[in-house]
Amino acid sequence: MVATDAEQRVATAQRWATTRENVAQAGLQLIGIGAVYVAIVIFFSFASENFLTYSNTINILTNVTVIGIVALGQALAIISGGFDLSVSGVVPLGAVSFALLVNDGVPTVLAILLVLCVGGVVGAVNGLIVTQIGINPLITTLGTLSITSGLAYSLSNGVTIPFKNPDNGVLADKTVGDISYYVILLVALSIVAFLMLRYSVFGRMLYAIGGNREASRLAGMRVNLVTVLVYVLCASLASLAGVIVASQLLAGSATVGAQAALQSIAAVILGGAALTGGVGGIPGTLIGVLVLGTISNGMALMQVPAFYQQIATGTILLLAVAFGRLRHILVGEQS
Amino acid sequence: MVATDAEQRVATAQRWATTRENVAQAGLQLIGIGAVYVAIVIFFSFASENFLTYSNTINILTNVTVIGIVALGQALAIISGGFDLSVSGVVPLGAVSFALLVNDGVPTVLAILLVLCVGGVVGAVNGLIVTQIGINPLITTLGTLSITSGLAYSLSNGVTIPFKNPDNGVLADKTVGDISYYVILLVALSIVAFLMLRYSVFGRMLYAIGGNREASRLAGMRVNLVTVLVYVLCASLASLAGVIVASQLLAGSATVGAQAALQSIAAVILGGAALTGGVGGIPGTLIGVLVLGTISNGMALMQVPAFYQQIATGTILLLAVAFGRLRHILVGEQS
Amino acid sequence: MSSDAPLLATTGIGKRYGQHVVLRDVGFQLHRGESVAVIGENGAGKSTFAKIITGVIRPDSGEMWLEGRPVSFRSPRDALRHGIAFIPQELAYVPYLTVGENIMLGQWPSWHGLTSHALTLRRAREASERIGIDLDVERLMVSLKLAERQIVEIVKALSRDARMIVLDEPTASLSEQESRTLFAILERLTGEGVGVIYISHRMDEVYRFSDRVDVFRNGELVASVPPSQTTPAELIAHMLGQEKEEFVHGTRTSTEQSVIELRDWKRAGIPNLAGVSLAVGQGEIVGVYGVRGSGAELVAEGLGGLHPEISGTLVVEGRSGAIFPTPVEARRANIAYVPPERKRDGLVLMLPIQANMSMLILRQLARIGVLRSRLERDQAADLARRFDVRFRRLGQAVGQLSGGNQQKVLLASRMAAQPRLLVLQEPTRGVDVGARVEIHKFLTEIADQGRAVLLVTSDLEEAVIVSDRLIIMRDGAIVGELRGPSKTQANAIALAAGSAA
Amino acid sequence: AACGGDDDDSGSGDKQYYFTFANVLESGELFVQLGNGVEEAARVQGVKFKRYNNNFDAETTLNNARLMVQEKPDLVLEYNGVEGIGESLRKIFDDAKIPFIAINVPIPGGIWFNLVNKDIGADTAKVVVPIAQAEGWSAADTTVVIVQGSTAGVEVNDCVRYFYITVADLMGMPNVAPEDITAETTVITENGVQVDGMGTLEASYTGVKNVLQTIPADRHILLYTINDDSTIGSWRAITEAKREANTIVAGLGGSVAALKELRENPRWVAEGSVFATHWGQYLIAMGIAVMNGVTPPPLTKSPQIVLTKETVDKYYDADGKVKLLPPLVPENEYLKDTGVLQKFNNVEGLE
Ligand SMILES: Nc1ncnc2c1ncn2[C@@H]1O[C@H](COP(=O)(O)OP(=O)(O)OP(=O)(O)O)[C@@H](O)[C@H]1O
Ligand SMILES: Nc1ncnc2c1ncn2[C@@H]1O[C@H](COP(=O)(O)OP(=O)(O)OP(=O)(O)O)[C@@H](O)[C@H]1O
Ligand SMILES: [Mg+2]
Ligand SMILES: [Mg+2]
Repeated sequence: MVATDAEQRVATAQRWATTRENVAQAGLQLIGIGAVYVAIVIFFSFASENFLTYSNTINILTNVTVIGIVALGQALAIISGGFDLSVSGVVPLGAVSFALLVNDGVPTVLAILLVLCVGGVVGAVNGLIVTQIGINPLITTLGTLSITSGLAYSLSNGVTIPFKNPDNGVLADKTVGDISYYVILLVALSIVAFLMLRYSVFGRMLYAIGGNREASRLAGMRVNLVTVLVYVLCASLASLAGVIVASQLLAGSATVGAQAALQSIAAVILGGAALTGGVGGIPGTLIGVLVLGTISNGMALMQVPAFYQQIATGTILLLAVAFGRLRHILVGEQS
Repeated sequence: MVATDAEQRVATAQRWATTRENVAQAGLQLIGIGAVYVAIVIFFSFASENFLTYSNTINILTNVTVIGIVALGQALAIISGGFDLSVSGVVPLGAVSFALLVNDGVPTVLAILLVLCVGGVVGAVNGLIVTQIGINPLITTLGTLSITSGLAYSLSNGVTIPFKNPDNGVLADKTVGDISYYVILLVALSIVAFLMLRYSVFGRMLYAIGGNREASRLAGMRVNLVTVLVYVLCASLASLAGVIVASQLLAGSATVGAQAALQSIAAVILGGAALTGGVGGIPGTLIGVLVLGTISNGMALMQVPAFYQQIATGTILLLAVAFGRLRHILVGEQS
Repeated sequence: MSSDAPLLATTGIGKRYGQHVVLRDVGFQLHRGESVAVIGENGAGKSTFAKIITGVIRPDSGEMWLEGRPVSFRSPRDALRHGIAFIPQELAYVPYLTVGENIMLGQWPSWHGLTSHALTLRRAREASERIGIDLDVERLMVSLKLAERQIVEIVKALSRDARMIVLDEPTASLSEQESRTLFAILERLTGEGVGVIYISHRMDEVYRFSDRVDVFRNGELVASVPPSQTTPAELIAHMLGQEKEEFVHGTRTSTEQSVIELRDWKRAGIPNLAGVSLAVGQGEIVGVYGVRGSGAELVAEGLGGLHPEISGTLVVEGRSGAIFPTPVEARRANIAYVPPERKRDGLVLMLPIQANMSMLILRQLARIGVLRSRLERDQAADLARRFDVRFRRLGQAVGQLSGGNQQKVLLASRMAAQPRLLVLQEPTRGVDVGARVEIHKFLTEIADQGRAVLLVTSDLEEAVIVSDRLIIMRDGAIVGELRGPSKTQANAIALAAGSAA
Repeated sequence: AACGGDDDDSGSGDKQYYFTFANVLESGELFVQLGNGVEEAARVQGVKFKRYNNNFDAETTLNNARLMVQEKPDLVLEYNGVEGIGESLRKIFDDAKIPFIAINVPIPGGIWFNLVNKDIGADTAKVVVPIAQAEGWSAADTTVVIVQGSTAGVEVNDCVRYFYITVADLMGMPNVAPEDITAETTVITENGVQVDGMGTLEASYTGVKNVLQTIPADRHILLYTINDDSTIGSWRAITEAKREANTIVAGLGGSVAALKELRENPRWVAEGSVFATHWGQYLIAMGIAVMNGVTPPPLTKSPQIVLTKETVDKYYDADGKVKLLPPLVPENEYLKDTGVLQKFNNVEGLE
């Protein structure tokens, strides 16, 4: 049978659709949240003269770094179908351990490595409980959140531990131009995480396992091992974030990082991930982090009273996501 | 075709499985968490002489009421496949609104009704955003958490609002025997919620929608309407919990209820629900609430310092759930 | 059949997703008491049409009339209230409710908003008895096998007192016996004046049951004829726009050493294995057939590494070892296992076609842990060509493909690993006739390349024509082996049912 | 040491200064009123003013410090709630060469404005003990319940520590050293328990309710906490247990609700007030002094006094508004010279 007119029309339409979908799939979610971000920036630029300045830009970057690094790990956990509340305990645990270690005379670099190990151990415990005992990630990491946070408080006796030697705050003090080392660290880690998710076997496994754990298992992937590794990475990054907070503050305190869990999860979800796993990515996560950080910076600059800041933050968050959805709906995609 | 031997054996085995499953469904999860609870009670009875006394039993009951009432609503939300972080904002909003209303001379009962309406409105907003705009419950209720908490602070200017007339604390002050009205209220609401989930069409719809939203839609249920109603109920119960906190304290404060979201979610999950929806129940939730409340009371009686309490709480939580899983595994159930 | 207004009539129904036109100008009619079979290639738009007339999705254009009155359904609820019941292709059940509650889903007996579980179960039991199907209504849906779940779905739809029932591939996972029961019920219903729309890929069913056959191709209704006035070949030509090739029965005999050998596999439980030994040689297709509970599926699953509790030995290329405790060992032994439920166990629906195709070969595609994207894409494009996967882009999510094409992606992902043994379970479930032949041809090609194939299927026709050697199982044991001229459907049934020597 | 630097400015009296103020928290009655007070005082003095919220959180405090130096104010008023991060704050201000006043929690190298928690606690004990003894309570039958905020740091919790130590001393209970009462302490000899109320109403209520289970009903209770919210919450727990007749309570903060209790509640016998609502006028005066080139002492004392039922009416009106502030003391007398305090006309002995 010869191709009918209709068939040819379908073929053309499909070619057209292909192009559109390429853009759509690769970037739509990103475009959505990106557009939201641009809108937020434009709004604050008009609302506060100090907003769109060089120094405030640096400021926003330094402000978001801690949550940014936590969010990188959280993105891995969420993409692979889990999530991690314990980061809110691991960040202060990292900060306190780092302060104690350097005050005990441990060289900075060694101290950082030891703190990373502390994080890694917490992550391994999370991963093993989730995979071997089969307790769901919410309860598991809620439990380890409580434990790690309690550890941070008892290690520090609830008191802030100032660095005896301010040189230990090297991550925060050293700058390249006006950019602190730790901002550069965030950028570097983001690139690594991005490349890993895009181009590595491990990254691909994360998407597969998050998307369909059973199918991945049947395809011969070591799903439990990968899951444990993800939690290890997530908690290690959180403990690194703890080192950075401590370096910024030149002190370790158990009170830091309380918002890390909710903020990092919110950033990852804002960036297009789903709590059911299998989707999401680093660029979206970073924009999500920037959205949250910029809203809070902009409102402080506008001198919005504290309570209204909360109200406005919630409202902007909802508007932002609704706007992202709207674009989705307009382009005719359905989830 | 005649039934083969094998087919008959399969049939027998299936009947067997049915019985086992019925036990499993109705009671196993409950037996698991119930056994955990008994173990916890026995432990603290030995650890502290003041634990197993009449007055401390009353004490535990009064301590868990607020979270208990929030958890009832949270159970509905989780069973129907969603969840609600905004309760942590609605509890203080309820407390503050109640204090403001009664101090303005509004009669207590009317004030309670008005506060319930405030909660209902927040819930309706949550439900509409989730169902109509399609934003996921985490981001939606995180947004409204921020908004309602900000509202509570701005309505109260961040200060504690004592009741002008202590009679407005009727819910807390009036007792039957030694049992406060609000404890009786929790029991009554639990029974209503239990019966509703078991014996009402609405309750069955919650399980159906949480278990498979699309199947429920195809079966002709108004899934969006039901979802909105669930969020309305959840937030109304949270606002009622706010009234109770205010009645206990004879004052409204925006600082109350910060732990309500995490604690209520933990209680519901401890009680056998899954974050994916479709399973869970009121008896389990109540035991979950008691587990959390009893651990914290027992440790306070043992004079465990706050920081170690955190560590111990996390550990006991994990052990409790692991123990519950263990029973599962022993009886050969798989999740 | 009624002479007044048709039960359902549509004109000009159109639907597009973005720029992708899925249905175009569909005019369709169904009369009271009529049964219409709808056939068409995977992706032809059958399910989409079914969803439109049952209110699941809304059309972009066109009108519908129900008994002469124009209707426009806003939701499945609307359609249900007009007496239209639907069994979707993707089973729509609630896993943690009982069978009874699923049957009565949304229609629970209610008294002032209250309901009773016992009464619900009783009603469900009555409904299934009325329909003539014996079900244990107290079991949890989640504990049921796929076919049992399918039956529950059928009972649910049939118990809705509908005047029109739409079934989307209801027999895809049913046994011969169960299908026959279903058709008997449907015939009774049409006798009572109910209209039935019935989507299928099984040509024999079309002839057995329907008053009329409607053929969809590329979103258009291209033919509408009574089966008595057409031949299968003609119908297939309508479907595919070309003639179907005939498939030749497998007759290979392997002389080579066996690639894999199962020795004395045993397992207690339901179903059990009572000492199964079999071997698959290079270049041959060995079929395993048995009714449900015979243990045939355990053989496939055991080779996939899903049943560490089976005792026995596994000899791979002469080396003897234990049964694979997990799928990881199966992959490492280069044995590829194709699970029967592609969406649940086989594919990652939100990931692109190419990512699904490389699931088993990530290491081969990588250098020091880094995937070589170009290589992955080339490999996927090559596989897609070889398997004739119809897609718009390799980056498209697999979930957007039609079921048949999804199945091909799954097969391709297994073949990508160039396995020494390919173990397949129900490889053509829900696949159109064209794709079915293609998949069968493909299995033959694989065997011809010298690889071993073990095919476990409940599709008797498939088992008989594709396999070179057909092993029949009953009660956990091998009860016979058919080859050559004795390899017929009748012999296979007789052995499987235990009614032959 | 602060920079009193710019002498050329100090001469021109009508130069408009620009101060920024990072409040420790913008919730909790005390802190909100404190912030409002500073804002109001800046307005009265004609100082350009911006206000930030440190949210009792180290990271936010640091972020706000960065935001503030970006504004290039003439002076920063820094109320940082997290002890021990002073070094990082100092670095930011010094790098930007902006003088700063640390409020409550010292910052190394800065000048410091503070209440002395230790003194308030001890002074309160000195009011409470005679009343208890007048009722016949003794070390043998009295339990001291102090409610700390474990995460608030040592400085803030000094009030309850020194309250306990002073009570023990006066009533002849076993002595303990200050360093023996830490955030992790729960039992302090057989005469005392410490509860963690986290500075909030609800946590104090629950915490005290639980600890009451361990104190026999016939024992007398002396209750003291770190702030009024904690005291009110704790008091609710006492009344719910129907032990108010056997309890003597003292508050800290001077909130409206607490003053009402002091006036009406026979068991609420003292209230430490630091007049936080009026710190603003002292802080702005201090800022002007710095601008004028004065080098303040290392610690400038805030107004503070322990009120009793007898003295409360002298300092507060019936609505809980401040009528009068206590006289200046040597550690803050220099503020007189700026003339700022005089504009408010409310300090005892200063017209
Ligand atoms: N939600 C959707 N978004 C975009 N395209 C869709 C969507 N649903 C279906 N399609 C497309 O519509 C076309 C028709 O699909 P439909 O499910 O109706 O086919 P079918 O005839 O039922 O196929 P099969 O025999 O495989 O079941 C397909 O090309 C499919 O890709
Ligand atoms: N969500 C979607 N987005 C875009 N295209 C889709 C989507 N879902 C389906 N399609 C397209 O619709 C076509 C048909 O898909 P559909 O699932 O309807 O096939 P089908 O005929 O029902 O196959 P099967 O028999 O396997 O169910 C496919 O070509 C697919 O690309
Ligand atoms: Mg279909
Ligand atoms: Mg389909």
